[in-house]
Amino acid sequence: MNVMRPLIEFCGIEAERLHTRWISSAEAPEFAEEIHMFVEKVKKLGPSPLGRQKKAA
Amino acid sequence: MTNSIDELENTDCIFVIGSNTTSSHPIIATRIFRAKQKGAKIIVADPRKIQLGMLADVEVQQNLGTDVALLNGIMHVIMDRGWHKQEFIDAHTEGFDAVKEVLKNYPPDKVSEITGVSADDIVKIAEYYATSEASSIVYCMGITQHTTGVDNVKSLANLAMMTGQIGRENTGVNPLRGQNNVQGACDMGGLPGVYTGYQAVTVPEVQKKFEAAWGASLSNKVGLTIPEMMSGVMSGSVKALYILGENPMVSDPDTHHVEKALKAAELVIVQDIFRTPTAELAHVVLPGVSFAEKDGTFSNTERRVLKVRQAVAPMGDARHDWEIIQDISTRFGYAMHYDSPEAIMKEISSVTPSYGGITYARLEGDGLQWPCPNAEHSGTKFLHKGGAFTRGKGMFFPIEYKAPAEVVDEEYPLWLTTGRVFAHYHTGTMTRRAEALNCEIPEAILEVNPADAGKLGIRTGDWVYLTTRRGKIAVKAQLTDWIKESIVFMPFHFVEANANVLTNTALDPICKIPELKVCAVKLEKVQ
Amino acid sequence: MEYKTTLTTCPYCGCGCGFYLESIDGRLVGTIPSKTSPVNKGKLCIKGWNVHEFVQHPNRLTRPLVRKNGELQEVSWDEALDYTADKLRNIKEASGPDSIAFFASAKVSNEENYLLQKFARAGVGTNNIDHCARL
Amino acid sequence: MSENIKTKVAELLSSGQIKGFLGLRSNEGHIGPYLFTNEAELDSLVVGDWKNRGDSRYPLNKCLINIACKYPEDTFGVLVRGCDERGLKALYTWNQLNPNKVVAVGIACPQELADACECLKPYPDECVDDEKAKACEQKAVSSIDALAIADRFALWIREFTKCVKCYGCRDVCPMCFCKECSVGSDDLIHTGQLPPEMPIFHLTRAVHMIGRCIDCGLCNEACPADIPLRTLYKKVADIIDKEFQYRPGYTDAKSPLNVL
Repeated sequence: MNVMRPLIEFCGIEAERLHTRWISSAEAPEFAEEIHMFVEKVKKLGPSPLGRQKKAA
Repeated sequence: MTNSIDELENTDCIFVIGSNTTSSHPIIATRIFRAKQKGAKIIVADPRKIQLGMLADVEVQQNLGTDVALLNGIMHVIMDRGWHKQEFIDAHTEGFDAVKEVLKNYPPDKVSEITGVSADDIVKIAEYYATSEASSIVYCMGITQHTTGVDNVKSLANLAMMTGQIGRENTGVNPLRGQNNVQGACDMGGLPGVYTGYQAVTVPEVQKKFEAAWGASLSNKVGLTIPEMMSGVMSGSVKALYILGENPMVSDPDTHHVEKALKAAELVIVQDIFRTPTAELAHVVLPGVSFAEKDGTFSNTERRVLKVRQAVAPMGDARHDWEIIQDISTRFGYAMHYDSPEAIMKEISSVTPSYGGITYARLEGDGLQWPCPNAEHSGTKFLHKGGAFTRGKGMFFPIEYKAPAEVVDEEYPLWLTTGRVFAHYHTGTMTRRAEALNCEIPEAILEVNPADAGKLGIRTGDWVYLTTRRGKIAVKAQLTDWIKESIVFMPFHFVEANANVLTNTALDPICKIPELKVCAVKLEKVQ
Repeated sequence: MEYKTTLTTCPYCGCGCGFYLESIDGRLVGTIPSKTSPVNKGKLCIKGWNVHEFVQHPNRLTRPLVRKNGELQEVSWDEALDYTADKLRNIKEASGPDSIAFFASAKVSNEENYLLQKFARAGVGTNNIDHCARL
Repeated sequence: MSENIKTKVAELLSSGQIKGFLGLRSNEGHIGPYLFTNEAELDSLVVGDWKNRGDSRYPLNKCLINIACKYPEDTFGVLVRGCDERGLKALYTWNQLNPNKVVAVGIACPQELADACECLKPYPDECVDDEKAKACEQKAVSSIDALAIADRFALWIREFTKCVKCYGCRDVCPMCFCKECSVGSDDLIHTGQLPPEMPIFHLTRAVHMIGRCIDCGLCNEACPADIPLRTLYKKVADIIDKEFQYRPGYTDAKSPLNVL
């Protein structure tokens, strides 16, 4: 994470768009909650430059 | 190419038409990228969406086979706005008035209807190309492999001459040669009408010169082209074919026809490095060697003669191709006694004015670009300097648009076009034997527009049949909006899904190039 | 032990890129683009980078073949060359020089193309020579 | 400078300490890699200057791996600049070359070449000449760092759009020795597509340069699209240095990511 975030930021993609966390396969609710949280976060960030670029192409 | 590869980097406008440069000539694409970086305008016209289009200032997708209409439309606008160079036309060309007449019939609106390119884009292309200080045209087989191939090239020449974008540095009409030594094969007289350096077999003085040099009496009758040889075999006038390093079973249009001809011939000699589908039909197969096992020269697309040097010994009992030809000739009754490729080059320069100054010693370093008439001449970077054309004045040809030989109808409702992919070369006999290239692109893929695919229930990865009036093949489909509706594209490198089973043998009436870039097909899903 | 780097010219498209072929004891092991080539200046495409792979492929033709009883069979060079020359001579005598046709090649060298058209024109006596410039 | 090298190499060859010396030779109007096996050939030895200083550098370490694979028992000499020496050190830690079988003959880069490369250490630990160029500032990286995020994105996409997927960046790289390569794997990146998936193809390779890239810049020079790959990998190296206080090839230590 500490490597990937500055790297994608260098390439013009917001670091917040990348998220990792270790969750045990036994903790399904935890996993679901984490995903919901990240989806909300990304929604707030708005459309990714990658998507915009693909549309333009 | 009239001009040099390096010059492309410094031009102010590059008009790329019928060339998927990043796939087929990536090292030339380098120069186009750099030109763009330096602020040049890039114009891309191709029926398919291509990578170069992504960085183009104008990108248009003309309908298949409508290049003449598009170019006439561009020239119409140039005339209309007065962007042509009258001084250049007056001083260095003839026949422009007739072209002017024809151009009247190609106003942008009408051209837009034929080509599918918007009138605005036509005007923009005209403006960028004609008004830039130095503009360069880059084209490839997308222009030439049509029944109107010669018309297309002449139209490009018209465009370059009327705007004075030729005969200067960083301008010109620049065909990209698809094969390593296609330029050399032409230069060396591997054509039915000319000896080396384009000296015509029909000119009595030329005939006399070669008769003296070669100690033999020579024919002044223009020979047969490849498609004519094939028909000749079928009609019985041609009995024997000597095929050196070619694979017409995969590369030629309508391969069923080629197969019939090869089977009908009394003698087929194939000299090659692999047992190609063509070799399978031969009576004699002679193992030659690859480029890495021989010394010699290739002439590249910018007329640069470059050294080829032997890196490893021939495999097995394979022999140098020049030795094989020499031995056959001697046994046939016409003795040859060369001791090396260098000795052959000495003879080439003695009978070929444009290669007159070329010797192996002078090819060290950068090689030499012909014309290089004598030992003091340092070679020619660009042709037609200052409007001095080979025939004297540059000749304009009025060209009318003609539809392709085969057009879509109810039975064959889609257009098929063919080309290369970036990891393979020609009939694939070399590239498909390289693991890295096979991993990159292991099989033929048919590109289909999602709209066309949707109507037939075809999804990416499905097997489909493609049928034309000449044959039928099965191939995997890939949906992509890079290809326009009602057109499908496939590469021709793959013998097991051989696009040339389908393609049209219809020829350009003058240069006899087959119309590989357009035919009508039927698409069906394999059930 | 012999390690060689041989500067030569690419056999694929018409650009004419220069590169060094690396070989160890007669076996090709790599391709290195030439930085001093006027065409490619240290760069290559995917085909160029992998050019050494096909050269010594086990499927290469290594012996002359002549069709006997419908099958292509290995023969000596002498037999293959005599067979070819005799057949060509017989066909020329029976049906004239224009009954023989030659495919020159965009893949072989200038010198080899020159010899083939010289054999066609001066040896056999026909201008029936063409190559696949159009394909 | 090349006189000092010639003297040194002649010694090594005549004393039998090395079987051959992998360097650069000027021949037939070109400069290219060459294995010198006897002193008489050394006249044609050069240090890679063509139109500019050091502009004909070649991946000699890569050639050396090819030779060492075939002849692991023999010792070979090799011409090294600062970057090449970093490559050797890193290759030793990855067990790709045996340090006991390699004799490095070092040369320092002139300042103009060091500046062009923005090199942090433009000389090997031991070299035949005394004058050493100064380490350089990393201007290429900081100029991109200074851009707004959207401009950075636009810049890299513009560059990646030109990629012709030659794999030259990998094929020329002295540190790319893996038999199976992620950037060629269809599972990660669709094969057969031009340009390759953006920016996945280039970011995947950048990630694989972590703990590997020794900043020789040969990738940049081999790129037909002139993509500033060196700048991208310099950034990767900066990030790793910050996180792990490690730069490959600058010490004899193994990469923190080296699990071999």
